[in-house]
Amino acid sequence: MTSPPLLSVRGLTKTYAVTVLDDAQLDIRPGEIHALLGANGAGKSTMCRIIAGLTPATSGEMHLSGFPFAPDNKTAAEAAGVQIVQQELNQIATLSVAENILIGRIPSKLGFIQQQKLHRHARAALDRFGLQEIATTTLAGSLGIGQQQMIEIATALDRDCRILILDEPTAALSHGETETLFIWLDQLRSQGVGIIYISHRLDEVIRMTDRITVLRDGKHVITRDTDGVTHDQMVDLMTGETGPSDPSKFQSFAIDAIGMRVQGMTRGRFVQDVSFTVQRGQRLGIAGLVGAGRTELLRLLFGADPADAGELAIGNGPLGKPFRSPRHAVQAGLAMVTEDRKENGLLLSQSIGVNATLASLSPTYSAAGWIRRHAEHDAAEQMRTSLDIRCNSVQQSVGSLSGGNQQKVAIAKWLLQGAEVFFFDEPTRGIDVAARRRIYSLFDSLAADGKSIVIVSSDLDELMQTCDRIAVMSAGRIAATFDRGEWSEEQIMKAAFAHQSTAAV
Amino acid sequence: LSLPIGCGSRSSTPADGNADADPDRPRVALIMKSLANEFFSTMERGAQEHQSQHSDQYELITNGIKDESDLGRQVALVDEMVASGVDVIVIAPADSKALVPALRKAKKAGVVVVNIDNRLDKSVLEQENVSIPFVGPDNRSGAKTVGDHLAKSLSQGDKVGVLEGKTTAFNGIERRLGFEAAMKDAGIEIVASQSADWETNKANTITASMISEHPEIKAILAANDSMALGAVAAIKAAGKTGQILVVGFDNIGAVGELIREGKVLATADQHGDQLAVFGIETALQILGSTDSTTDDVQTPVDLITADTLAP
Amino acid sequence: MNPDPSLPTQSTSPPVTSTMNLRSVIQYAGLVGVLVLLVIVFGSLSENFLQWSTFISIANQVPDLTLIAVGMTLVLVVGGIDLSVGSILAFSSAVLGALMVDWQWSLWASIPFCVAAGAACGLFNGCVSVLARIPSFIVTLGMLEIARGATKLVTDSQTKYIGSAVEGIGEPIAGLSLSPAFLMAITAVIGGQLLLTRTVFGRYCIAIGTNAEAVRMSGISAAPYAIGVFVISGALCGLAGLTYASRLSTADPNAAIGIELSAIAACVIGGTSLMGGRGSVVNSFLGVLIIAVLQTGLAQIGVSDPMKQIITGCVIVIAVLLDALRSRLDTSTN
Amino acid sequence: MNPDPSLPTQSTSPPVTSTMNLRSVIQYAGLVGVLVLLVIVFGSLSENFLQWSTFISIANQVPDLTLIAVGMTLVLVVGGIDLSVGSILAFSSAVLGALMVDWQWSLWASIPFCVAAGAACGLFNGCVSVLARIPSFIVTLGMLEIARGATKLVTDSQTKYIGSAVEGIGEPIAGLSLSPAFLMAITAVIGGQLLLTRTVFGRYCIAIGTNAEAVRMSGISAAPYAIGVFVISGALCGLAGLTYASRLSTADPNAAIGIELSAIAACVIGGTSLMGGRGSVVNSFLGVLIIAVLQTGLAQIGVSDPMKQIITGCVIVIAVLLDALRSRLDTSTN
Ligand SMILES: Nc1ncnc2c1ncn2[C@@H]1O[C@H](COP(=O)(O)OP(=O)(O)OP(=O)(O)O)[C@@H](O)[C@H]1O
Ligand SMILES: Nc1ncnc2c1ncn2[C@@H]1O[C@H](COP(=O)(O)OP(=O)(O)OP(=O)(O)O)[C@@H](O)[C@H]1O
Ligand SMILES: O[C@@H]1[C@H](O)[C@H](O)CO[C@H]1O
Ligand SMILES: [Mg+2]
Ligand SMILES: [Mg+2]
Repeated sequence: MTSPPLLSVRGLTKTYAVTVLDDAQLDIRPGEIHALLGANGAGKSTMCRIIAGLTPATSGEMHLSGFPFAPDNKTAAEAAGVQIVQQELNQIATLSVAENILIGRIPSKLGFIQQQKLHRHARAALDRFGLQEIATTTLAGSLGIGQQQMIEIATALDRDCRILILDEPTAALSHGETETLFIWLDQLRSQGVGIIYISHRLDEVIRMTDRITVLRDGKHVITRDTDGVTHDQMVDLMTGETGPSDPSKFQSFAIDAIGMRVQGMTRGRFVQDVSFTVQRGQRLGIAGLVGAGRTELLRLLFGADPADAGELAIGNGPLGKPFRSPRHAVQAGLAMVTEDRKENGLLLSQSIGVNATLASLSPTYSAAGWIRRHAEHDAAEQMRTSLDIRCNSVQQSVGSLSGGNQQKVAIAKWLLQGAEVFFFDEPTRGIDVAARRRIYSLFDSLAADGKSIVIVSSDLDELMQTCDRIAVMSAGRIAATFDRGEWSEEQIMKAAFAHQSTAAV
Repeated sequence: LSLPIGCGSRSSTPADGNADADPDRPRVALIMKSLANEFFSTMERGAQEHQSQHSDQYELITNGIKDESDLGRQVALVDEMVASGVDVIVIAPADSKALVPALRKAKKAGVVVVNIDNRLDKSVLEQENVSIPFVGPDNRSGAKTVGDHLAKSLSQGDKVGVLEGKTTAFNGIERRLGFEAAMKDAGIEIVASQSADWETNKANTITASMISEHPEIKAILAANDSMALGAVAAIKAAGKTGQILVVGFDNIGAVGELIREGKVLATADQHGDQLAVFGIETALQILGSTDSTTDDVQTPVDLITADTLAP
Repeated sequence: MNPDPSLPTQSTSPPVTSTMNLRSVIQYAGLVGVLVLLVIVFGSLSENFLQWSTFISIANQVPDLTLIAVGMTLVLVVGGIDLSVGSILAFSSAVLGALMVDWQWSLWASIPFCVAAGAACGLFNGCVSVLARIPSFIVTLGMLEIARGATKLVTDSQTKYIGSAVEGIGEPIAGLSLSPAFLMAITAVIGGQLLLTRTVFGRYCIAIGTNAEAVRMSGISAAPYAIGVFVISGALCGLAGLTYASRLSTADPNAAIGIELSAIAACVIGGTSLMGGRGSVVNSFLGVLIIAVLQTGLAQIGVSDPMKQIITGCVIVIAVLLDALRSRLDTSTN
Repeated sequence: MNPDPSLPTQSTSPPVTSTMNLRSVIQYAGLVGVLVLLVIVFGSLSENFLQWSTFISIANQVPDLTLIAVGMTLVLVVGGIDLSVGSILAFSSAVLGALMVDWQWSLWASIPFCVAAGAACGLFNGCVSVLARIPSFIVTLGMLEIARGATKLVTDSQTKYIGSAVEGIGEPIAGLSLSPAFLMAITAVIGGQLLLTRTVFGRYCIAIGTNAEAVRMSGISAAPYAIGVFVISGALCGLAGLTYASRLSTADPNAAIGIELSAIAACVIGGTSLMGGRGSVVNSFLGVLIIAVLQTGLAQIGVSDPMKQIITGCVIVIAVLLDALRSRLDTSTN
C-alpha cells in the first residue's frame, strides 16, 4: 500500500525561545490512521497546529495532494480540507452547544441566525455521534469536560475533510465514548480520509493506527507501519533509550488503618449516597462513564461544593460534617489534583515556581509573611528534576509548557504541600508514557508512605494497573466495588452502565 | 476626568413642618448650579432661612447639580420641577445659553421664572423670544473694584496672572473682563490667563506652573474664592507667601480667615446668601402682580479686605 | 483569568440548566421589580410623583443615556469598555452645532455628519485597541481627553445656541406624545437586543467576550467584530449628541462629562458582565430607567443633597446585591 | 475569561521566558524612557521648565495621586477596581478637618482617625464585594456616592479652612528639601512593591487575580486577601486625604473628584493589567510621574486648554502603545 501521500511535510521547523520542531517530516496517505508519537513536549501539538493553520512555521514546506500548502489561518486550512480537534478544549462557554458546533458557519439570512436550521443541523451532528442526551440549546460551559470534548470531536466530524487531526481526543473520554469514536474513525478511513492521531494510550495506537511517526525533542525519529511494533518498542523510540520493560509489578502497601471514611455523601442528582473507606497506603480507583459524577464526588469531598448530606472523617476519628471549603479540607490533610488544570488547577500566566509552591507557601516557604525566595526556588528545581518537568527554567510561565508538563506542575503543587489523603482526578490526562510511569511510581511511594490515594480515571487500564480497589460510579451512585483480583473489564463496564438507563439526563 | 451618576441634585424639605397644610401657598423651586462650590450651599442656606421666616408666604424646594458641567442634569431639573407643579423657578444657570429653551418652556407652562447669579445670554433670549428678569450683581464692575484695590498694592509694569472661571459662564467672562480693565488702567501686564473651572485643585496645579513659568508674577486674580484657595496653597508651596498677592470673588467662609491672615488681599462679597432671596422676592412680586414684564434687579457687590472684616 | 475576586466561582460552575436567555429573563423580572418598588416608594413619598408629567420628564431625559448604554452593553459584551462616550457625545453635538449655526446647514443635512463624527471616534477606539492590542480602557481614556479637546476647538469653548431648528427631535410627535428622540432610543434598544441575541454578529461578540482565543481557534477573525462594536458605540454616541443637543437646543462643549460611569452602572445593574461574554441590552435599558427614576424621584421628594448621594449609592449597590442573591438562590435550588 | 479583545492571546501564549520580574523591569526601563523624553521635550519648549522650582512643584502635587495609585495597583492586581478613591480621600480629609477645626484636636491626634476613616470605607468595599460576590466596580461606584455624601454631611458642604496646623505635612523637612507627604508617598511605593513581590500576601494577591478558582482549590481562602487589599487602598486614601489637606490647608468637600480615572490610568501606563494578576507598584509610580510631568509641562508651555486635553489624551495612548510594541518586539526576537 504505497499510494502517494495526501499530505507531506518536509523540513518543518518551529522556534519559540528554543527550537521545538527541528526539520521534522510527516507523510499522511489517504485512508490511513497515522499515529504521531512522542514524549510530552516533543512537538506533536505544535506540528499539528502548523498543519491546521493555527500557528506559522519558522521554516519548512508542506504539500497537500501534491500542491504547496501553507495555510495562513484556520479558515484557509479548513478550506483545503484540514480539520483539527485540539488538545485543549476550545468551547465557548456562553454559547449554546449548537452554536459551538456550527461556529464560523452559523446559518443566517441577512445576518440573522436561522435558529431552526442551526439546531436541526447541530442535532443531527450530535445524534450521528451518539450524543442524543445533550440538548443543542445547553450552554457549553455547563457541560463537563468529557462532554465538551465529545462535542469538539462531533464538530470536526461534522465538517467535510481530507485530513483530520485528533490531538489526544480520548484523554478525557471513557471507554464507551472511545468506542464510538473508533467506529467513526474506521468509517472515515474507509472513505479515504487521512487521519493524524495523537495519543499517549499506546494500546489504542496499536489497535487503531496503520502507521506511526515518532518525534523526539522536535526531531523526526522514525515512520513505520504499526504492525509489528510493541508497546515497549514505542516507548524506547520516544525516549531514545532502552528502558526496563513495563516495571509496574503491582505491590500493595495498604495497611490496616483507616485513611478516610465517607458516609452517605449526596449532592443533588450528581452524587447520591456515596460511602466508602480507604485504608492508609491504599489506592482506590473510581471508574465510570463521562458524566457519572466522579469529578463531582471529589469536589464534594474536598469541600469545593456544598453537600446536601453525608459525613466523613480523615484518619481514624469519628465521622464529622463535610468540609465547608477546600481550605478546611487541606488543613485536615486532603489534597486534590483537579481534572481541569487550565480552569482551576494552575495559574497559567505565572511561573512554574509560583505554581509549585502555591499550596505550601505558607508556612513552608515563608517566614513571618516574607517569601523565602531561595527555598522556594530550590523546591521548584527539585520538583523539576523529580517529575522531569521539561522547561527552560522554573521561571517559565506554565501556560507556555506542553500539556503534559503542565499536568506535572499541577501535581508538584500537592507533593510540596504534602497530605494524608490524595485525590487525583484524571492524573495522567495528556501525560506521556514515561511520565505516566513516573506518576505511577509516585503513587507507589505515596502509598508506601502510608498515604491514601483516590484516583479518578477514564483510562480503565490505568486503574487496573495501579489500584488496590476500584469503585465504579454510575449516574451519581457507586454501583459496585471490586478488589484487586476480583475485577474484569467486562464487569466494570457492566457496573458503569448499571444506573445509566434510570438516570434523568 | 469626572464623577458618575447624576445624583448631584439637591433639595430640601420644606422648612415648614406642615408644608402640605396650605395648598394655596406658591411652591418655589430654587435651582442652583455647581454644588461643588460652597457659594451655593451658602445661597441655599440663605434661602431656607428666608423661607422659614416667611413660611406663610411660600413653600421652597431646592435643587442643584453636581458641578458646572452637569448641564444636561440642570435642564432636566427644570423639566422635573415644572412636572412636579411648582409655581416659581429661581435659577442660577450653569450655562448662559443652554438653559434658555427649557426656561421658555417652563414659562409657557405658566411658571414664573427668575434668573439669578449668572445672567442668561441676551441674544439667545431674544431669539427664543422670552424675557426673564435677571436679579444679580454686575460682575464686571465688581471684579474691576477688586482689581483696582489690588492695583494699589502693585506698581506699573508689574506682572500678574488670572484664573478664569468656566468659559461658558457669562459671569466668569464678565469677571475676567473686569480684571483686565482694572489691570489695563493701572498699567499692569497680565502674563498668563487660564481657566481653572472654578475649582480649587485645578487652580492649585495651574497656579503652581504659572509661578514656575513666570517667576516674576506679583499677583494672582482669581474669578472666585475656591480658585483663590488653590492659588494661596500653590504660592505657599513655592515658598512665595507674601511675595505674590491673591484676590478672589465671593467671600466664602474659608477665605475670610485667609484675609485676616493676610494671605488673600481682597475679595468681593456678592451676598450669596441674599442672592436667592432677592430672586425669590422678585418672583413673588411678579406672581402677585398682573404686570408680567419686570425689570432686572441689580444686587450689591462689596469689596472685602482685612479692614472691612471685623477682627 | 478570573478577574474579579468577587466572582471566584462563576466561570467554573455556571448555573446548571439555565440557558443565556432564561438567565436574562430572570434578571429582567428582578429589574422590573426594583423599578416598580422605586416608583411605589417615590409615589408614596411625593404626591406629585405619580403624574403623567413626571413620566414625560423622565422620558425626555433618558434618550441620551439609553443610546449610550446600548452601545456600552455591546462593548462590554466583547470584553472592552468605552470611557469616551461622554466626550464623543459632546464632539458629535459640537459638529452638529457648527454645521447648523456656522454653516447654516439644515438639520437633516447635518445629522449624518453628527453620527459619522461619533462613528469615526469609535473607529479610532476600535482600531487602536484591537489592532495594536492595547486595553480599550486606555484607548478610550485617551479618546475621552482627545474628543473633549476637539469639542472645545470646534465650539471655541463656547456654548453654541442652535435654537428651534433642532428642537423637533426632542418634542412629542403629534398624536403620539413620544418624541423622535425617545423613539430613537427605543429603536436602539430593540435593535441592539436583536443584534445581540439573533444575529451572527451578536453571537460572535458574545463568543469573543467569553474566550477570544477559542474564537480565533475556530478560524474566525475577531478584529472586525470587536472594531465594529466600537464603531456602533461611537455612532450611538453621535445620535445621543443629537438628542442631547435637541433637549438643550445648544451644542455644549461640557456636555455629558462623567456619563460613562452612569452608562456602565446601568449596564452592570442590568446584569452585563464587565468581564465580557454576558449582557442584555433590554436589561441595560432597565438599568437606565432605574437610575433616571431614582434621580427624578429624589429631586422631587426633597432630601438634602448629601443624603441624596448616600441614597443613590446605596440603591446602586442594593440593586446589584439583590440580583446576586436572587441568582444564587436560583442556582442552589435548581 | 478573556476579557479584553485587545489582548486576545495573552492568557494562552504568555511570553515564553520572561518572568514577572524581568517583564516589569523591561517595562520600568520603557517608562523611564517616556519620562525622560517628556522632560526633554518640555525642557526645550519652555525655558523655565528645567528648574528646581518645577520639580518642587511636581513633588508637591504627586503625593496624593501616588498614595492612591499604590492602593489601586494592589486592588487591580487581585482583579478588582476601586472607583471610590476620590470620595474616600475627601471623606478622610473631612474627618481630619472636623476634628482639627470643630473639635480643636491636634494634628497627631487626628491623623489616626483620618486614616481609619479611609480604611473603614475600604473595609466596606472589600466585604460587600468579596463576601456578597458582586463586582467591585459597582460596590465602589456606590461608595463613590456614599462617601461623597458623608463628606458633605461632615463638612456641612463648606470648605473647612484648617490653616497652618496641617501645613507641616506638605512642607520640606529642614535639610532634606523633601516634605513628609512626599516621604510618605515614597514609603508607600517601596512598601507596596515589597508587599507585592516579596510577601506571601502579595503572592496570594497575584494568584487570586490570575485565577481565583485555582487559588481556592489550592486550599487558600481568597476572601481575607481580597478584602485586605481594599482596606489597604482605603487606608492609603486616608493618608492621601491628609496630604491633600496639607497641600491646600483646607478640607475640601469636593476634593479629588475624578481622581480614580487618573489613578487607574497611572497604573495601566505602568503595565498593571485591568484583568488582574499583573502589576508593579514602582511602575505605577512612574505612571503617576508621567501624568504629573505632562500636566505641569503643558500648563507651563501655555498651550490652549483644548490642545492640552488633546495632547494629554495622545500621550496616554502613545505611552501604552509604545510599551505594547516594545514588549511584542521583545517576545518575537527573544
Ligand atoms: N506558545 C509557545 N511559546 C513557547 N513555547 C511553546 C509554545 N507552545 C509550545 N511551546 C513549547 O514547545 C514544545 C512542544 O510543545 P507541544 O505542545 O508541541 O508538545 P506535545 O508534543 O504536544 O506535548 P504533550 O504530549 O505534552 O501535549 C514544548 O516544550 C512547549 O513548552
Ligand atoms: N457545575 C456544574 N453545573 C452543572 N452540571 C454539572 C456541573 N458539574 C458537573 N455537571 C454535570 O454533572 C454530571 C457529572 O459530572 P462530573 O464532571 O462529575 O462527571 P465525571 O464522571 O467526572 O465525568 P467527566 O469525565 O466529564 O469529568 C455531568 O453530567 C456534568 O455535566
Ligand atoms: O457667582 C458664582 C460664584 O462666584 C461661584 O464661585 C461660581 O459660580 C458663579 O456663578
Ligand atoms: Mg500536545
Ligand atoms: Mg471528571
